[in-house]
Amino acid sequence: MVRLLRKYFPFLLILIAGLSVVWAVNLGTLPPAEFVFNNGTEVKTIDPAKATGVPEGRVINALYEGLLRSVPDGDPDELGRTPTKPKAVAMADSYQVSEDGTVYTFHIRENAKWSNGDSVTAEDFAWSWMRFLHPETASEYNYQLFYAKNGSKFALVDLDEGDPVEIEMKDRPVTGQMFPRGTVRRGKLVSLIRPAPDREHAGDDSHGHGGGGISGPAIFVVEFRQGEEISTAAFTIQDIDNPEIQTLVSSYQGEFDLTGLISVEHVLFDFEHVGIKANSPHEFEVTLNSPTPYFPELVAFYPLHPVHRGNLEEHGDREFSKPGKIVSNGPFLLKERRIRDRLRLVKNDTYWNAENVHLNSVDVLAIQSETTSLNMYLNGQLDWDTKPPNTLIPLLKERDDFVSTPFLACYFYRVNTSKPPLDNPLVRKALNMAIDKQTIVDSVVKGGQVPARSFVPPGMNGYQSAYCGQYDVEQAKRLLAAAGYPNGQGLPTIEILYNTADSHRDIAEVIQQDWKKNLGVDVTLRNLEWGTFLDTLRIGDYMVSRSGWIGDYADPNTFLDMFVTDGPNNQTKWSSAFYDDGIEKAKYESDPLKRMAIFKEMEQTLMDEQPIIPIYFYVSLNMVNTRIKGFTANLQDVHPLHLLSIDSEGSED
Amino acid sequence: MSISDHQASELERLTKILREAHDVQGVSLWADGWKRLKRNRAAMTSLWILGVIVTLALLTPMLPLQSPIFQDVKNRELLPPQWDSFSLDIQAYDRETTDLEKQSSAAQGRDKEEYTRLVSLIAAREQTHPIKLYWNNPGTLVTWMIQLRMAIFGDYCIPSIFGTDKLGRDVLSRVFWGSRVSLACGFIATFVSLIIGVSYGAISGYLGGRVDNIMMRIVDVFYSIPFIFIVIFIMSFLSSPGIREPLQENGIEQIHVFFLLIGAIYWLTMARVVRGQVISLKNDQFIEAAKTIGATRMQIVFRHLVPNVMGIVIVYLTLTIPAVIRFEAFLSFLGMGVNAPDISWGLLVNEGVQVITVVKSYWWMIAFSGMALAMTLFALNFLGDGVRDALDPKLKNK
Amino acid sequence: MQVLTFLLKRFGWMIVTVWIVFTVSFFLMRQIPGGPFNGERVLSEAVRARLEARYNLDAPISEQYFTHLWNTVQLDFGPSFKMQDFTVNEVLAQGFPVSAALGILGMVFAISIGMTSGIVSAVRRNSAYDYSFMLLATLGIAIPNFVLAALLIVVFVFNLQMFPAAGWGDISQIILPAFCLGAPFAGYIARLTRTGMLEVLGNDYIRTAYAKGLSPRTVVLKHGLRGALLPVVSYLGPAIAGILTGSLVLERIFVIPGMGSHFIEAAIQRDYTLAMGALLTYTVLLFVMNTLVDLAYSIIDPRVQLE
Amino acid sequence: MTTPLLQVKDLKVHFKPPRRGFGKPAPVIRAVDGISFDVQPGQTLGLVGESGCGKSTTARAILNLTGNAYREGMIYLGGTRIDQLSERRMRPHRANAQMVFQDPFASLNPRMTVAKIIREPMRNFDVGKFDSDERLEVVRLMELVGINPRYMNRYPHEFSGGQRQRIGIARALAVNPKLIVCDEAVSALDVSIQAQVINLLMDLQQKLGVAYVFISHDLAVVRHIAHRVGVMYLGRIVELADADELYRSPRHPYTKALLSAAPVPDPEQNVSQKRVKLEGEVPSPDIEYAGCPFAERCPDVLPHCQAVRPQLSDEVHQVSCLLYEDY
Repeated sequence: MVRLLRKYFPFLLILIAGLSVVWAVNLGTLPPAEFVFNNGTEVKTIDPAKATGVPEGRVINALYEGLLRSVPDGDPDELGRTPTKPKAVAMADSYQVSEDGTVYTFHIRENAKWSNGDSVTAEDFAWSWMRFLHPETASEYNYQLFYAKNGSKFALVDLDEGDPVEIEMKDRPVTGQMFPRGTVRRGKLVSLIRPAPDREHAGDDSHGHGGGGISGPAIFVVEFRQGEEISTAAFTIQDIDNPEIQTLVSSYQGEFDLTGLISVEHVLFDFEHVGIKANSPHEFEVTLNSPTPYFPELVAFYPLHPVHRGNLEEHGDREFSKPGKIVSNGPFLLKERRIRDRLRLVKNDTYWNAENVHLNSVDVLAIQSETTSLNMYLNGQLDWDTKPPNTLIPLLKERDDFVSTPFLACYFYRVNTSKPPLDNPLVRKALNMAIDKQTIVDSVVKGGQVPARSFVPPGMNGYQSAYCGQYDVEQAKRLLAAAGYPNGQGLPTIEILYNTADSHRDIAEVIQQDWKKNLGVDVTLRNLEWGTFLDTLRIGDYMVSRSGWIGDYADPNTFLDMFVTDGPNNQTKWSSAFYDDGIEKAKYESDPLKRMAIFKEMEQTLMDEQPIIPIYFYVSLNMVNTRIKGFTANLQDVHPLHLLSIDSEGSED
Repeated sequence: MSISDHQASELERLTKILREAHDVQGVSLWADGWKRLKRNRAAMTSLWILGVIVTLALLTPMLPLQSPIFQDVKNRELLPPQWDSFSLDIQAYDRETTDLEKQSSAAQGRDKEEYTRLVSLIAAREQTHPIKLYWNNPGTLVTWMIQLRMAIFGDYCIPSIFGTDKLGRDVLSRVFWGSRVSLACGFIATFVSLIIGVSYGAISGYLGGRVDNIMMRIVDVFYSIPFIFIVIFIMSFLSSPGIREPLQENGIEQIHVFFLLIGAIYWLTMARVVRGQVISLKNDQFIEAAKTIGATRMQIVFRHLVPNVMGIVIVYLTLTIPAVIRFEAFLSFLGMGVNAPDISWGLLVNEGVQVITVVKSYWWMIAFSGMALAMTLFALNFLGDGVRDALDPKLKNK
Repeated sequence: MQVLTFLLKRFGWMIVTVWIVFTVSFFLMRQIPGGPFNGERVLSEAVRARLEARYNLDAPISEQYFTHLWNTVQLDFGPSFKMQDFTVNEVLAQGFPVSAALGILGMVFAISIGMTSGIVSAVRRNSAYDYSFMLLATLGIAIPNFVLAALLIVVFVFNLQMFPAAGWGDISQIILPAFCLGAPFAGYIARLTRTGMLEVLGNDYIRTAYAKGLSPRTVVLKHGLRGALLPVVSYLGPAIAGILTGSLVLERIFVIPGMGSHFIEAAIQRDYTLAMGALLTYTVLLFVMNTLVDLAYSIIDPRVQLE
Repeated sequence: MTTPLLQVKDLKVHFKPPRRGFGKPAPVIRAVDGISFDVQPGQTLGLVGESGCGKSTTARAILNLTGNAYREGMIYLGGTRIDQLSERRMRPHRANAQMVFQDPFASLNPRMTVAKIIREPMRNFDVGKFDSDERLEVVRLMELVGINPRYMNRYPHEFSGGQRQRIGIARALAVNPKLIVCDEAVSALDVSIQAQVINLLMDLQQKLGVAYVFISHDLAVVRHIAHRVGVMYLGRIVELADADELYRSPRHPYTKALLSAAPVPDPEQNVSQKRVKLEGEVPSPDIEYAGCPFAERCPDVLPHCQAVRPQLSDEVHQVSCLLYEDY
């Protein structure tokens, strides 16, 4: 046997090789779609409530539709940008705002349908938004609905005695998944029993702002009213035999009877008291804490798109979005999904506006390499390339299929204001003025980006940005001298941190040289890969760090509110009570003019103190095949797929 | 003649012979192999090329090259290869400084205020001296070499005959400076793998039995670990705040760890090869002889076995160095290689690959760095072949 | 019988290997900075806490370790942290066949091209064929495969328009990446084959075979090839490891949705479960391949003993 | 009689060969299967036998070089029992017993010069410093064994076989051993060279009083040098006697056969002996015999030879054969 094997081994090897080749090349193929574009990366999820990021947005906007849609609308400005506006051209066909600006009423169109034929109702939205806010969903964007009345109390489990609460019992019909939920009982929280000592530590999170609601052992005593009858019962979200709970029960000396303590899934603020309500199947009402002029923008934002309740309850959190199972309400349906390869979308015939959707099939590719993506575009394999490589942009610019405009995003350097000498605003200002931003824009990133002299990008409706000064070496030197470092003497080495990607290194190298040459400052560079980079930034172990910010909506608030004291995205250790007050004040200001004036003042403060050094404003860079119609350059770089069509006559190939 | 006389004369005689013996030097196997290698034209050419490359890499700071990191994005971005002359402005700067020094010594005693101003200005100019700018605060030795270069060549620079890159830096000089890191990586990492691999393999092979079994199973286990992953993790780990500072305080940069890490990966095959050789050698009589004359185990391994497996080890080294250099290039491709402003060939090649598209190929960005890389690896391969032929015991007995 | 004990023993060692890899990477992963839920936009503490609870990351590390280990033993790698719509098993199930196909094809390219040119070189020793093949082989070894890929794309995709630039699905899309993947190994194999053949062809029994009147083709293929096969087979072990690493790069360049990209991305994004799943899959794969190579080696060379 | 320098009592060495390929595990090889002998200071014991009879294993066992092989019995060197010593504890005793190896091409480290080779044992044992310079001692030793000491910086491959064997002897002598085991020390050499080396060894014995265990398959060579001779067959000594006695009147049929096959060094003495021809092949050492292992090939075989195991007689001329036992 062995000898036989030995004899025929070479042939066996050849046979195995041959068979595997046959198997290898015999993998399923898909005929190409009508329209193919590169989404840049694999979408992390297509569950609207859990998604973040631009690529995810492109897909979710195609599959789902919210009450409103941000669409390019109006005349292009001097840079060729069409403004984008949230309009009722989606599930809602109209909406009203109450006079004080706090109550929004949306009318859901009669012909809005899910892909399985069900009607889209206000109830769908109420339920989807409830899920979006539900702590167990842990949506990263949930703060977008904190504007709704009591929204944050529900999401953060911020409970006080006297609050209405909903209690979800531990009887979920399907274990291991959040929906369908178990029995929900509603009542009033009359007492919240928590261990008395250790208040110093618990003090921070007892109100749920920091530590994810109520953590540690807690017993909720809830009062139920049924007609005239009033009863109380005690609940805990821990196990009954949890020793901490046992101690809590045995040490309790209050008025309530804890003998019938029940362990439950959740005790939350009662969602019925959150300002999100379905008045009728086609009327949906949202009540806000304060007038929020940009609320329609948030409504149009993809995290607030609805999901189909039956679909989700049947298949569960992860499975419901799989091809074949997914039920959606957008212009497209998900036909196939191959990880890190493509999503195949096809036209949704049940979409209310299906007659105006022109593309029958769309392939969404996840190509990370810019060069490869461009190659595929040039080779005719892509119709839309979202990220051409910087080096080639001067050449690509000449082509008529290159579509580029500045949009709402800023590339900037964070400065750690706790590290000397950067704790001195003069030093920070000097550093800012010693950067030749124009050269960076012209020669490094090259896409027609605009040197940033402010943090908020220009073009925001009714907002005039602040100003942080030109490239001025002499002034920078003077500032540095004034800070006590004439000619850079005595100035410690400054380290620039950046993540290993794109042209961050090139930019850092240019700035390194600018600082060295203009100010005599020694600069070292430190690159970290993404994960480490973020962590390093978060714990503040850096001096100067590269950053970027894309506005979620066209309002200065999306840029400015991140630098309030201890804001999670602040990360510069910079803190100004004046600034904090201003941003808070703007929240409750209903006069748009005054509001913008406040923002401008705050931004000027930011620019004077300079905890951040703006470098440039991003531009959108798109290569779009000229046969594609309906692709308009706009301020937010959104290009809804259902607005695109193929002009077969203009086809190049 | 007394006994001591006898002894003295005997001593004299023996000493004389000893002196004579000094003139009769034997030809070691190494010398023998070297003689054969010298007859192999391809291998010798490779050796020469490698010698030149290594020498140039070592002498890079002394060559009249442009700055490898100084950018001129406005005027010199992505220039194709050219002969337009280019010179530095260091001498002018130094002249200005000298003038200022003269002025200050003139002012000394006369105008105190002016004197202090000038002194601080001179100190500041020291801080912003172009050498520091153009070569990113070089170390003492490199500074010294650059000063030597300034003394010999002055401000003259070789024109950008290899073109410039997307930030307007001279590719020629980047290729030269990149060679330092790439070669250092290749040699240091290989040296590390040599030390570990040879000791491990020799000990395992010599001890044999259960120890050998366990040691080789460990190698098998290591073989089955996808190391790229571990490298990613360890590099991230080392750059984490709690780890990085203590290392840097002790003068350990990430790049050093990087070298060691790569070396620590490549020892496996070396260990296997050495073990195989040791097993075939360890029953040779000279090993038994070493035992009978009281050599300890370690003496046997390192005095008798290891020198006898060095032939195959050298052959294997010439294969490992290219592998390591390629691995560094591969890590650079993934963005995990050396950090700016350090330059390696892998980094340059990767930068070059990114600009090869059909719209326009900036071919010089990849051609020269690629050629330098390929030529080195090529030469190492041929040299390896030559060394193997030269040391092959089969050929020897014929 | 002996093969069986050999395989059993190897299986035991594989378990040990996998366990070591699991343990080391488990703790290493949690030592390195940056958790799976870091993004450019910083999460609120509440959301972070909920997410960590969802993935059991808030449990004590030892508990996490044993839970994860136990799940892994049951071949359940858990949900992917970053690709939230999928479990790790789903991701691997999609990625593995693609990588395997690419790897196999690359290997077949390497072996067929390598051995053919090696044989020709050996038979036509010192001819123009020999020199040019060996030059090409050395070139293949010397050029990093991502450089080769870039060059081939320019030539074959744009100048000759023979293949699409990238993508995955039909046979025209797999040829370039498989070739780039196999090229360096083809170079090695060609050289190994040549050396092995020359060694065998120099032996007395080959001369005897000729003397017996066997045709040169029979002699070369029957005897010479067998001699060449040994070093080639023993090289397969390292080659497979190399192919795995090589595919990491090529999957990126050619946009191939294989394991390699998952592997790198997962590591960079701290997708603990996916990283672990991919790592363990690779480990098992490497181990199995190494074992098969050892087995194959002992089949073709009777002198080799299985340990 | 003085106390013996080397005493071997009932030595057994068994090997378990490694498995190869897919074959069955091979049986235990009884390379040495219970032998005893003494060596007196300044004397030479010759051990002869066909290849595979366990001579070399015996030599290695004496010097504790059999590695992991199974071993039984006792070995005393200069009165110390050494067979159970660990490698480390054995080391001091190694200076007393040295070895000269069979293959002059393989027994010298090709990477070391002759001077280094000879100096190494001195260093290891810290002996032999001539006026605190080891190199002078090397010169002296090279002269002693008859190699031009001017060539001390040459490498082994630059010498002929005979010269290399002399180097090997010099290395053995470097530590002033009392015993040298010569394992086929001359069999790889040409006949003329053999004689030179044998004479050298005998000279050295005269000068230094060193004892030899001289192992060879060549009876003529052994006769020349040995005071006592043992004949080995399949791991046992079948006959052990003073050299003259053994050659003059061999008693064991195997010895007789060997002598009759050997080239005749002294024609007059051999006239009377007729040639004894051995039938069959040497049986393999992996079988355990109940009776006399030589029985199958023995020309004088007795009926009970297959069943009864002969013992070595306890006389000056020892023989292990049923012909001489009282049956």
